[in-house]
Amino acid sequence: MDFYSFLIQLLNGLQYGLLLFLVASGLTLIFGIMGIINLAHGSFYMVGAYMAFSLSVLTGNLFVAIVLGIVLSVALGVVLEWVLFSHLYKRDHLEQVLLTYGLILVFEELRSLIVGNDVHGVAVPAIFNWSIPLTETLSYPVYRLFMSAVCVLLAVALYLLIAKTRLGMMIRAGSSNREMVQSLGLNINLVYRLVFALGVALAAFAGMLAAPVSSVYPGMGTGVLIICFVVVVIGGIGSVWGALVAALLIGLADTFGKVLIPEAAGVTVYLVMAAVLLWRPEGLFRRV
Amino acid sequence: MSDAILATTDLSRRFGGLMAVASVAIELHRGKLHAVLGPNGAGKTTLINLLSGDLPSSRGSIRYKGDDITRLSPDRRSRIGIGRSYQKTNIFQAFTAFENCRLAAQSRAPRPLAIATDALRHTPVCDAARKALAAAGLAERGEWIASTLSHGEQRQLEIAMVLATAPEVLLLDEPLAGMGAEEARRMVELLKKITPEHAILLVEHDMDAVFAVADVITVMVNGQVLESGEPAQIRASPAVRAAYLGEDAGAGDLTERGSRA
Amino acid sequence: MKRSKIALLIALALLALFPLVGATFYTELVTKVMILAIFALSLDLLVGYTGLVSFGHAAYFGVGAYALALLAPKYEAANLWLTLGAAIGIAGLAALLVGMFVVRVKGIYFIMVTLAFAQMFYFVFHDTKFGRGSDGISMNFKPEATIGGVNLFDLGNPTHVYYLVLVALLAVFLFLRALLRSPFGRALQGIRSNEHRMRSLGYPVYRYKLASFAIAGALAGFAGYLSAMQFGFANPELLSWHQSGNVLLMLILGGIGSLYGAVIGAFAFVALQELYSYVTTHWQLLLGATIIALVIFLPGGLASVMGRFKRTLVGEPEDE
Amino acid sequence: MTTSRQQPPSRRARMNALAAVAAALVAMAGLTLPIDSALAQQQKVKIGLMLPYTGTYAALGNAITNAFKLAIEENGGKLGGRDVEYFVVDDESDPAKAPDNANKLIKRDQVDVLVGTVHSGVALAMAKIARDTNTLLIIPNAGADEITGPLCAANIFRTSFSNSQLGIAMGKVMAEQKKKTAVTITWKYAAGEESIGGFKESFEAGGGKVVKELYLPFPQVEFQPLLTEIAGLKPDVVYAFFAGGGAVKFVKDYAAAGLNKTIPLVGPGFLTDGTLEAQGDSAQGLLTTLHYGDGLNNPKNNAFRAAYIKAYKTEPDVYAVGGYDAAQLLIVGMNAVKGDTSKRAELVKAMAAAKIDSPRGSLALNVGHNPIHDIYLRKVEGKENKVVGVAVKNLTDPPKGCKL
Repeated sequence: MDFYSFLIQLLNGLQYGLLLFLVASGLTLIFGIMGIINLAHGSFYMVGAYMAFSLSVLTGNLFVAIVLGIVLSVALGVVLEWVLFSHLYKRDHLEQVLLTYGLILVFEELRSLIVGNDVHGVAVPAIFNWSIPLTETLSYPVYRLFMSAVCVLLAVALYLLIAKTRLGMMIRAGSSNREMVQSLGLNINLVYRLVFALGVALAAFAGMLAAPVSSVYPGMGTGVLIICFVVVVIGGIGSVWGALVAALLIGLADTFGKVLIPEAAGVTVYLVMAAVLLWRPEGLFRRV
Repeated sequence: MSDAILATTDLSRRFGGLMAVASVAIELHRGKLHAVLGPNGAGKTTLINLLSGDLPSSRGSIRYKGDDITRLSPDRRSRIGIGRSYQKTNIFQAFTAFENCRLAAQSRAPRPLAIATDALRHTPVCDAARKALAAAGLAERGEWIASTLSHGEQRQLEIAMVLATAPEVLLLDEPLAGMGAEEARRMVELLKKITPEHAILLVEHDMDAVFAVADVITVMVNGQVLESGEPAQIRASPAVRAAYLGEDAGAGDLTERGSRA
Repeated sequence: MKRSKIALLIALALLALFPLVGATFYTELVTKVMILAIFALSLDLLVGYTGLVSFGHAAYFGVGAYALALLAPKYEAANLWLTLGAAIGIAGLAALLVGMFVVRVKGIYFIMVTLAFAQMFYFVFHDTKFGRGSDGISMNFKPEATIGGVNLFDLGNPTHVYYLVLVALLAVFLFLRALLRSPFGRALQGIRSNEHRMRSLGYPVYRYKLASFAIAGALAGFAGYLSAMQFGFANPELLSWHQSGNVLLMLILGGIGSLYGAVIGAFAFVALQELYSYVTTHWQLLLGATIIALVIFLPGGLASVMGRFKRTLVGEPEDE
Repeated sequence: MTTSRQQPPSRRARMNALAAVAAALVAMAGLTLPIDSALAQQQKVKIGLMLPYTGTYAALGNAITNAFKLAIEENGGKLGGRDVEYFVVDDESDPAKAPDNANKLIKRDQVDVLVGTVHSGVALAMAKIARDTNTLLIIPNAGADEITGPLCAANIFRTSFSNSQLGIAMGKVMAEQKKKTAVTITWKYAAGEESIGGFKESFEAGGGKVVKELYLPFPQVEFQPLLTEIAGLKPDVVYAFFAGGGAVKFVKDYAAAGLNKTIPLVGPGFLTDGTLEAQGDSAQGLLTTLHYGDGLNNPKNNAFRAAYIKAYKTEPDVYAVGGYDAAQLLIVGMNAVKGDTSKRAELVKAMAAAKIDSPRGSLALNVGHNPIHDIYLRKVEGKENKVVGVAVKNLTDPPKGCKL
């Protein structure tokens, strides 16, 4: 592997890592702030992708579809939190795991009932539908660079939201001591509902943004879920920063794993996870 | 220093900027009850946590029977004879009082490989548990589920569990807190009875009880040892009275003013 | 106390007589349910009695199944006792090795890490040559149960397999009941109730949890072995995380923290699946909704079930 | 030991819990008791359809079922003069549940013939159960080589293809087109490995060289690193085996990376069958090999397509053809024994020797009961896989290890 293709593989690894961060950020946000494990996170990713498909067919423009999709997913998040998840705060993790496990089955069947089981493609928006030639045989699709840029922007936005804004301060306070914040007269239930909706919207947005590249097919949610778990566990549950670092680490490990040791491609990611956990059982950036 | 069963040198613990315990040197002797007094936040509970291993120390060392146990894990320290009770009741709420003590007694004869035998037929352990329950005054409460006991009875159970592990050193964190007058009186009698065969560290606010049982008293303020000595010396010491009761300490005897409301 | 003994015997008699009444299909179905009951019992030792909620227990079930499939010689029958012992041993060893990692963490980390390790096992069997790839392995011959040349029973005959599995279920049930009354078992339950106090009482909590994880893994391997033996077939999907989720669900259905709960949960889960798939092709929607309703509307959530667990422990041990 | 102060209500709770066990057992037994009908001749032929109706392959399960029933309708709804009754089970493409699902049809419903399935892991389990219970099994899709190779049996038939067949055909075509070097890429799962094996066998026999075999874990779809490696290797051709969502993404990524301008991409029909709408123009001009395609102008195919569209309002695909031929094969067998399923030897002999006029063209079965049929070369033009030639005439894959 000469140096030039090493650079390209590095770019591939970072790009896949950023996409992983986009998908995992909602999971670690919901857990870190609200202490809820949400197995149905993969299903929201799938819902996002299917929304991108049906809405872009309706409106003819992906960006309009994404904006509409975000509004819909926030609404979905608010309803879900109010109907289901508000019951979960007091319950232990086992019940959260099982309730959201049930949700996966429900979402999968609803998708098959409403949209059917066919495979669909989502057109890449025209302005990004070209590639930059890197070598005489390989060129890099600009849409992937656009996606990476959006992921970086999102990481910064999330950091600023949590660290610098009033809402962020309320979220952080709420996550460390819910009763205390409640007693201070702050409507923490509204904040939790907002955070949950934000988490759902993040997952759906990841689905929508990646739809043109990933295409839309039954069962696409579950594949994403396991890799999200690995990222969140390595990064340290609840730490958005940790999720970013872990996602990049996994992106690179998966990329070079596939190229250098194809035999063990499936297992490389888990070997990395085992190594990290041996060194830091609570993940890299355990949010204390 | 010679026959001290447990001794600390320069024992400290820092939480960020706060020195919760600052270079404390304390000794426990077999047959002696060493009481530690001090206002809330003086670092008394932190000291016990350092001795029991629940909290790693930032600096200094702890020697037990001559060996350095500073790095030893809590379960290893318990197995070599350092038993402790908790200020915030820390018992098995779901089990009966008897089962709480039986588990404590079993830690001395765990027999983990005897998976075919019934733990309740292992008489030495069950006897030790019943003896500890009786000693703590909970003989007839054996079958009650711990969560249904009164707060005072739960405090008694804390002590019963420590006794059930037959320790050589006892670290007691405010055992009388929450007990009724009668139960407190019984506990003071118990402490007097068991002091000869144990080395006891007693953290307690109840002045009458402390001065009734203590052989040595140490007063801690802001993580540091203000003064340590015989009860009489501590009672008369101006420094203790000033620190403990605030600047305008009158001539009054420490005990009547300081007794707990 | 007497009445629960009678109820137990009635259930046992019912199970024992079932093959004489039920058609072959039902005999094999109930055999499979009993194997799942053993699998649920093994997980209950972890979840219900040690407080370790594993979301990757199917890994050791799969290791047990693959131990038989890989050890079975191609052109002749394997010896049941040897391969069974090997399967239980290997599954226990695998659980021990993984346990060393996972038992150091608690709560949500434990759930996620056990899931991730199970996925690692899944890929070993799905991707590598050693695991014979994604289509799994089918064995040409069922193992033989010979002692001193005498062939005890023929594993081709569903009724023989049924009774072998029934005996296995009984053995695992009684083994766990005895274990939970032993000093070791009581210590595990102490760890579940208050791990911090157990450590300060002098218990090496890490080693107890690791031992519990290994024993649970070995028993899961036992169940996996029986499932591969029943149809002479092992496939990577035996280790899929859906299996780990389903067995957790069985415990919830039956009630966590009671050995009866695990067995009842297995029967209830399969009955639910059969009922729903009989009703509509979109049965997974019903199953998902049932799970959600169960978690939300079970009065007091799982606590009510947990309460039963506390009281059962407290009463006479034989109450179990 | 005195009983504890609170009489534990748990005993009552456990009592009704034990009652639940009894109820569950009775429910399962009573729920679907088989109706043992002892009548012989006039009794209906019981057909067990075990196909995926949920999950990723649901669309394929429905296509196979529709085409199968269409063929039976066209035969007057009869099999060897007897009426037909269907028993349907959703296999969920889950191999772990395959033995039970197969048993539901074989032992509970006592079907005369079992038809299924798509997922090769499930199909292998069904083949094992069919061999153990000597049940007649027709496989309309799953392409695992083993089923008609080492695990072949007198009572097991297949009407679709074997994975290696499609690879063998494309390897031969590529060798004929004087391609020297090739790179193969697929998921790490049996179907992919067998297809790659077939391609490598015929391509290297024709003088070519497979320089590298690339794999990635199933069902992962992050192809970018391997596309970069392909660009580095600069082979004359790339042979890829993917299906469904994976096929859509791979073809689109391949085009997005600009590789389709310099290195032609080829593969088995599944790379572009049923996915052209989603792939759009990234698949234009792509060559694939399959035993079926668009624009096959033979009377049987035209009639089949018209009937299918009339009955189900959608275009039939290669999966429907598999289902249709499974029914036709059964019709041939049942006619030979005039509906008497007890004459198994005669039935099997007739089916093995059947010469079926299939929408794909002429269809016969080899020793291992795997199809002998023409493999067409197809080219993607617009939204169709246009048949542009016959890659291999009457291709039969060597029944390695079949001792029939």
